[in-house]
Amino acid sequence: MKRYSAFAVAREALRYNTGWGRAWRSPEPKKHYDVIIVGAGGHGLATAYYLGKNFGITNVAIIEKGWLGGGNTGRNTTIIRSNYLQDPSAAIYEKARSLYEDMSQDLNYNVMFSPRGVIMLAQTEHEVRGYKRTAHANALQGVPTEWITPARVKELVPIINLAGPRYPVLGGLWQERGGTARHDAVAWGYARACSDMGMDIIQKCEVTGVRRDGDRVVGVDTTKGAIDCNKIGMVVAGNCSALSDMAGFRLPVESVALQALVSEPIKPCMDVVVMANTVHGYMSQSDKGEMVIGGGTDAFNNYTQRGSFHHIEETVRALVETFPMVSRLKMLRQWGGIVDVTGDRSPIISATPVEGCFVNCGWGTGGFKAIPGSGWAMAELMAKGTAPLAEEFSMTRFREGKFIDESVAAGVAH
Amino acid sequence: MSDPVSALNGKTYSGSATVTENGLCGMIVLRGTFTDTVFQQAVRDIVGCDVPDIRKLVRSEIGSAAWMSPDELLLLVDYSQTEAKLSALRLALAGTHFMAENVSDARACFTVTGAAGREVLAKIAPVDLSPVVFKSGDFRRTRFAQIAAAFWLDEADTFHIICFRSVAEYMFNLLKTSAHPNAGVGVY
Amino acid sequence: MSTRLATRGRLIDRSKPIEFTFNGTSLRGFEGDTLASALLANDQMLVGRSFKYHRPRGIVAAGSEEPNALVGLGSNRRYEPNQRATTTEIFEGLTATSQNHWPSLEFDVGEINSKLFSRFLSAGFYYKMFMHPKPFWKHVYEPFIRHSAGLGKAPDKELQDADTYEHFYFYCDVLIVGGGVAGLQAAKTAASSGAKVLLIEEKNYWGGRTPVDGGTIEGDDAQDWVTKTVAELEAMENVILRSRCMGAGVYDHGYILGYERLTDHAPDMAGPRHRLWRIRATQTITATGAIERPLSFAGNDVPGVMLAGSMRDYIANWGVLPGQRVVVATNNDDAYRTALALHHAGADVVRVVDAREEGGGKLAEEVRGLGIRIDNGRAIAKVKDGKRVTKVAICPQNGTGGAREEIAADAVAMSGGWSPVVHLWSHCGGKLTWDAEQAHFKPDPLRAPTGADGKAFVVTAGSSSGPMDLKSVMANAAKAGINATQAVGRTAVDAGEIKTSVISEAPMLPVWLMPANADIELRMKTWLDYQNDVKVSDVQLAAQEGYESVEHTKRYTTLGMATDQGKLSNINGLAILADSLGAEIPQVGTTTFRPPYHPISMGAIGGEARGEIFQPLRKTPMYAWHDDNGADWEPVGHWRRPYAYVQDGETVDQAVNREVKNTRENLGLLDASTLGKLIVKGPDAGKFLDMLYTNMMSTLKIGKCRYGLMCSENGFLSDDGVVARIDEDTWLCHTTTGGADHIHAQMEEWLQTEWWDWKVYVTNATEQLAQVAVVGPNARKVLEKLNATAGGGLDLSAEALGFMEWADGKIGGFDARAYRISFSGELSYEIAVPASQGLAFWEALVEAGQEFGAMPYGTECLHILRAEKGFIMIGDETDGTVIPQDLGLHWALSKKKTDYLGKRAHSRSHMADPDRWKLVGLETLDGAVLPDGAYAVGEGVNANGQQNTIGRVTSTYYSANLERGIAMGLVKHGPDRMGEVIDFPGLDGKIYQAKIVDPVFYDKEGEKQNV
Amino acid sequence: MLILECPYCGVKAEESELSAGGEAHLTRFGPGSSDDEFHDYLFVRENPKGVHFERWRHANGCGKWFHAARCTMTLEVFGTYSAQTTEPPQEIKDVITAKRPGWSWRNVSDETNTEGQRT
Ligand SMILES: Cc1cc2nc3c(=O)[nH]c(=O)nc-3n(C[C@H](O)[C@H](O)[C@H](O)COP(=O)(O)OP(=O)(O)OC[C@H]3O[C@@H](n4cnc5c(N)ncnc54)[C@H](O)[C@@H]3O)c2cc1C
Ligand SMILES: NC(=O)c1ccc[n+]([C@@H]2O[C@H](COP(=O)([O-])OP(=O)(O)OC[C@H]3O[C@@H](n4cnc5c(N)ncnc54)[C@H](O)[C@@H]3O)[C@@H](O)[C@H]2O)c1
Ligand SMILES: Cc1cc2nc3c(=O)[nH]c(=O)nc-3n(C[C@H](O)[C@H](O)[C@H](O)COP(=O)(O)O)c2cc1C
Ligand SMILES: [Zn+2]
Repeated sequence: MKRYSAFAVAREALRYNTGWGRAWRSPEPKKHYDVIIVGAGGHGLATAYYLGKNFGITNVAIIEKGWLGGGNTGRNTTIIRSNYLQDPSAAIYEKARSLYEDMSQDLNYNVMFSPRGVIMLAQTEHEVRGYKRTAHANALQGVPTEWITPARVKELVPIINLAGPRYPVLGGLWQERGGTARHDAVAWGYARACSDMGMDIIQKCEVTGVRRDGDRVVGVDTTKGAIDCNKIGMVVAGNCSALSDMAGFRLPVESVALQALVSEPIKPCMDVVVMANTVHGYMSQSDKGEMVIGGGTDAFNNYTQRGSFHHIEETVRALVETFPMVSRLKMLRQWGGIVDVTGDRSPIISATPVEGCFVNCGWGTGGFKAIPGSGWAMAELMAKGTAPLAEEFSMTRFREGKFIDESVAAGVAH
Repeated sequence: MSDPVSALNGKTYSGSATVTENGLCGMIVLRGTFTDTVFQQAVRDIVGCDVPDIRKLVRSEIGSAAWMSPDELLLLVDYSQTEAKLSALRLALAGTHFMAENVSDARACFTVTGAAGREVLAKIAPVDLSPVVFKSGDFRRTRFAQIAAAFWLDEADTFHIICFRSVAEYMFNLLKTSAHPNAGVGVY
Repeated sequence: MSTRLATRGRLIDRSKPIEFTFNGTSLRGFEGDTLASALLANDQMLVGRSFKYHRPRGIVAAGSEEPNALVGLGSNRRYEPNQRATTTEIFEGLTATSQNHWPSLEFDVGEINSKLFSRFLSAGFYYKMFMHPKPFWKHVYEPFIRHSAGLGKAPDKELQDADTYEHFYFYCDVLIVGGGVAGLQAAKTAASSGAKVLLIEEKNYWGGRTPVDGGTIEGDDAQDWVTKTVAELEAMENVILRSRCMGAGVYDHGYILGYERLTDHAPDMAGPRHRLWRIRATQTITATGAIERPLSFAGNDVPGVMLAGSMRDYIANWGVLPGQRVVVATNNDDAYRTALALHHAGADVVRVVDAREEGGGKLAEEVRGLGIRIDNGRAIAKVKDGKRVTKVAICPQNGTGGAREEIAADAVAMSGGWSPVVHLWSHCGGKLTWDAEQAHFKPDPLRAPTGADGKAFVVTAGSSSGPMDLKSVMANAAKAGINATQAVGRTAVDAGEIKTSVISEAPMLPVWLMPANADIELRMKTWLDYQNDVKVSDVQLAAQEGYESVEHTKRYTTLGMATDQGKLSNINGLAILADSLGAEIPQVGTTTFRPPYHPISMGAIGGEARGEIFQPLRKTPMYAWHDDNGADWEPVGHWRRPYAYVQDGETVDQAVNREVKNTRENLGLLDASTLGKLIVKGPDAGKFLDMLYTNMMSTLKIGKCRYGLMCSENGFLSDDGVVARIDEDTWLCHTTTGGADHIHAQMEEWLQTEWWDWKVYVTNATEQLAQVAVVGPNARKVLEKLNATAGGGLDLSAEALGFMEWADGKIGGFDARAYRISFSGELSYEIAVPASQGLAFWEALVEAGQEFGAMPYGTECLHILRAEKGFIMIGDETDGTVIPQDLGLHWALSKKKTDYLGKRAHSRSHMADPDRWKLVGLETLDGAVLPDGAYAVGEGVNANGQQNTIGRVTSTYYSANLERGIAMGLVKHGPDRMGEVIDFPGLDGKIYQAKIVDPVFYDKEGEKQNV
Repeated sequence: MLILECPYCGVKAEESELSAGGEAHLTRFGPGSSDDEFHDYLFVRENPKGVHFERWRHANGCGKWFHAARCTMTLEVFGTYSAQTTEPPQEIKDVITAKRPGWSWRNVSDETNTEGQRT
């Protein structure tokens, strides 16, 4: 595979780019793989990548019903942060964040990780206390975050209206090393690297059944025929209930629509990511210039990738209040994704009642930031049977009552 | 005891329609079994009308009754008589399973009058307000922008709106904004 | 040279000249002009710079599909970036500035991207570079990329929008989107059934393209037919027409957004700027017309190259002739109409370049008859680069671009055929089918979007259905009207055949690249997406690199992602992609159409909700008094409560400390009206409350109160409050402020969905009553004084009203209910009066209390007083993960009851775990206040390398009464470790050492409240 | 933006007047139930692609809870019905069978006439 570099780009430019090969191959499936990953979203691809990179397991197929990266990975607001309250969350998100820092170099694909900083605004006393608590927790978790004053907020976000007037900004939790990344590039970069290791990415191929021998998994049925394997990793986000049904177990997950929208592009006006949870709005500006805005989730099961307009209304209303200049911008496009939400709104990275079958799901509204960390942990779990980062995210926690609840510190999950 | 005051003390605004906070109105929440004849008689005795049909408000000389839900009515009476009527009601229904509570002070009442009334409401309530659909005597619970509200239309084409007392000012400002003199829609 | 004609211009009023400025230069137009037509009338061909290469760009289209002519409009509080010149009506004083260039539109340094680097900036180049050295991305590359991208400049950061916005809910049987002849016909047909019809049109005029294209309908000239039909519709009671109102999006269950622009054309007009119509229509007819496709040839983005249909729009609608020497390039007959229009308006049509070997039909003959030269089977090889068209090179279509003939020209009219506007059809799942004859995607009526009843709710009409000739357009529209009407259960009058003029047209020829085998040099200059600078070579590269899915190509090249959403580029782009993949176009498919059809203002989406009606603000009856008396407000849900009452010269902290001391020493008054008050009544009420509360409520005696806890089914503590038994079958439950609505809803939920056979009614009486906590050693005195002075017989003595009892009666003339309960550990009464008298009662207390040192106190003082007593607070000691056992509240968990919400959950292994953190008091060794939210550190690190923790602070305050910091926290094995000292690292770098103590800090024996 | 007709007050309410309440026909498990039963009661949901039964409340309206049968793939509403029932009524099942032959949900399907066995 050709290495990407400024030099290569220049050389190719001179010969009209005729020398660029495919970023990933498009092979026909083989009869058997050691591991099949179902779902070529960020988490599936990252799992495959670290199976290869960390454990030398490369006889792997990644099976995708649509186009790789076309699920939630291709439709999220790209916020990356690790200032979570609970230890298990902070551990895996911080692992992910630190992997993001080197991802472009590691994959030789510029994923444009932009550590521009994330502010979570505190606009009620309750939030102030919640975020101070998080800051204390983060300090002990090795996640550098900072409680900042309103004046500092204004410095970082000149377009904000500190005075409210309804919910004056009382401060904020600032993670300087948080930021955004180019979401599609994350999927493409992993895909290219996986393909390069000899893994097969099989697109437009839907898994329609999970084949078992007793309690053990032996393969999958797909729209391109049956494929054998020793282990399966189900990494299909909003479709995880359908997949677990095929394997014969149930998951504590519901699939709901989450929406986002972008404004028309404008010149740079906001250099950090801002999350305003009291009024339900978050926003960042992409490198192209659009304001990227996250909306709310519907409360009913839905597989249409569309959501209800009143969530868009609620979000925009909040942002107009928080950033008055937004009022005279225009919405360019809105869309939805189907997110998989668990009982405690934290993910599942877990072995399942079916031997050889592993599941990674439940990232809900906030799993983009976790992609490398989750792939890392999932690969370790699949290769070795246990992984410290995944330990607490087992699906058995619901039975024990051992939840990982992040909402407690006034936080949301994005 | 001092004079009771309503949330906005009769505040009013005139734009494309006239919005008025109506002062205090006697209101009794009555829950019970509509089909029970004792219940029906009690309603008749207190407000002088029959149990209203679904989504209707019925009126008499002495009061009105509005359909709130399959087991809940809102009885409207003269404010000063609320406690007396409540006692009478409780007496009449004693022995049955019911609930009657005075909620007069928990609410604020508004009227919207003028030809633009339908449009003023249609800007904030997800309800079909066209004259062929929403008629006098119709009673509807819904939301007005971000709060819960109930409203009905009387014979004089006046809209009556009820919301919680704590959000009276929000309601007033909402209606006022909606009734901006230069914001007529021109469809009704 | 683009000029204003002396005649023509059906939409302008030459008697009404208008002055406006473009980049500071004053220009003139007429009423009825769009900014685009007025600019062209002033020969302003160059209007902007492209996104990536900063190429000079001119106006290509005449409607909302325009990709280039975006300007910054207005100033200060009315400035708006990225406004389309083609959809902006001019008005006196309009100021427009072009975008995305530095230092000026004419001389843009960024153009270097195009001149020198364009070949390096091919699709996806940034994924392949800028990776080294690593810090450069954040500090060098990214800032550079961001600054060169982004189009218009942002509105001022400090200025509030000068305009207002609103919503409007509207319901109809049939909604018709698009007021061209098709929309009008569909509306007329639907209206004939008596159905309620709404017809919306985004432009400020009716009739769409037909009056420009010409033809007759029912014997009338198109324009006359339009005028007549509009008048007819306007006269009908069941029809409403709105122009300047765009169908913005189609959503589930027949929900459609209409975006009405009320004052954009006259910003000084009073009233809202935009109105967002939230339409619920049983059937929606989209009669949105068709959009012309550009042709893909090198230099097709040079200012002066325009869509053929748009060029004749400028001539006919606004009397503007965009060029004097014009080349017309086409693959279909329609462009000959432009040649005719140009010729008749006095322009020199220097050549018609028709890619079809066979050439055109009747219209072509007419053109040829005028002496205009037509070249069949030929193509534009290249338009010479520059700020406007100067030369056009022509070559055979079936070639690589060689054998060129160069001709001088100042404009090019191009037509690649027409594509139906299928956006609204597609938003909610309507599917498309490929029409090979016309080379476009059109709606597949068999796969329409379906609504709540599972039936189709969108019908298309006119050219948005596919047919392009007037006759079929009208027939299709009438049929659409009939179908939609049928679907709403009515019968329309079938007007039968609608007579129109007919001009037979020769078949078009799909042409996706000009010339067909253009070499790479040309393809690198052939634009697909003008605004995002995506060229034919970019799409081909994407395919070559394996970004084969149309969605990958879109995202890799950004094709169709600009503010025009690819209205001109999408079909051409995917045809190139299909060709590169050796696939058929329908196999490649389109990308997803998403709302809005065309960008809509955020202001309109937010609607009226700004300023004081941004959100409801809940106020207690005493709100104004608090505000007048120094309240420092704290938002609590939608309520606002006084945090403290700040007196002159005080800080907020000082005010809190004063209140804390005064309440313990004299008398404090708290507005507790926000606390939830739920009345629960019925023969099964006791049984019901026993399920909801962890402790026993059914055994409570009439006249008594009991503190109760509620858990979720999941076992977590969710609310608490004092419950009073009112009579045999009535209880009154106090909830937290935040809990009132939500506990009420929860009660209804259990009653309606689980225990529906239980006889219980609930009413939320929270707002019926104003409630005041009268707290402190002088509490009884002030109430007795009120009784003595203003009359009232309620006996409040310790004997008559004991602790945890309540009584009804008159206090100081007010109808009141007094509860003897205490959340402060002081002698305390909570007194409820009707809300209508809340303020009067409060004022009476303040006045009577003067001699007893009465002062109001706020929420912070409330918190401190309860913390001094070790009382837990929902939301402080609890956070949704805490169970009553953690807080030492075992006493409130009934052992007698076999079931209550949360009971089963508590027996799960993790909840029974002896290692759970438990509530204790914490006292710093030095008296300092522990930092809020601090964690206590344990030994070592966990498996993930994180410092182990053994506890955390849940509430922490400075106690003015004890003159030291006090805190509560949850600590592992805490209650067994009394006296131990543990470490809490602060964010300030200091380690706070705290001793584990009993959580009751003040009046441990509880003597004060029992007097 | 869904519309559901409230079976109590007949209002064709738009989603903003309603609140969604998750899966319908759950059996409450309390003290004495097994860990599995309790876990499934609280957490395990059908989350089907297709026919689904769920709970809604006419929150900005009559305040009543009701049930709805809906398709999660098309958002088609097959019908709404009383909250005071432990299984979908036969009329609703018939409507679904006509539109989605072969459907099933938990142990309810187009063939069976279960007594609303709740899992
Ligand atoms: C609007 C929105 C905003 C968001 N914002 C953020 C944010 O700011 N920050 C953040 O961290 N997270 C955010 N998220 C969440 C984040 O996008 C997801 O958690 C994450 O992308 C999930 O990645 P994934 O790989 O698990 O799933 P996906 O990317 O959805 O991938 C799953 C893949 O599985 C495939 N698949 C499904 N079924 C089958 C089958 N039967 N056979 C084969 N393949 C199958 C799907 O086609 C899909 O490609 C947001 C999500 C949305 C929708
Ligand atoms: N011969 C050809 O090649 C050719 C090609 C195209 C069109 N035509 C002619 O054009 C005419 C087509 O008539 P028609 O009525 O179908 O289309 P039209 O283009 O004339 O009218 C469509 C109308 O819909 C409006 N519109 C589009 N999207 C909208 C939205 N989202 N919201 C509100 N309004 C919106 C447009 O502003 C326009 O006024 C016929 O005369 C036809 O012959 C001919
Ligand atoms: C971070 C981010 C930025 C986006 N920016 C744009 C944009 O500038 N223009 C655009 O048309 N779409 C943009 N989109 C939206 C995509 O076009 C698309 O709607 C989204 O990926 C969902 O896919 P779908 O609409 O094809 O279902 C953006 C999406 C994301 C996640
Ligand atoms: Zn209802």
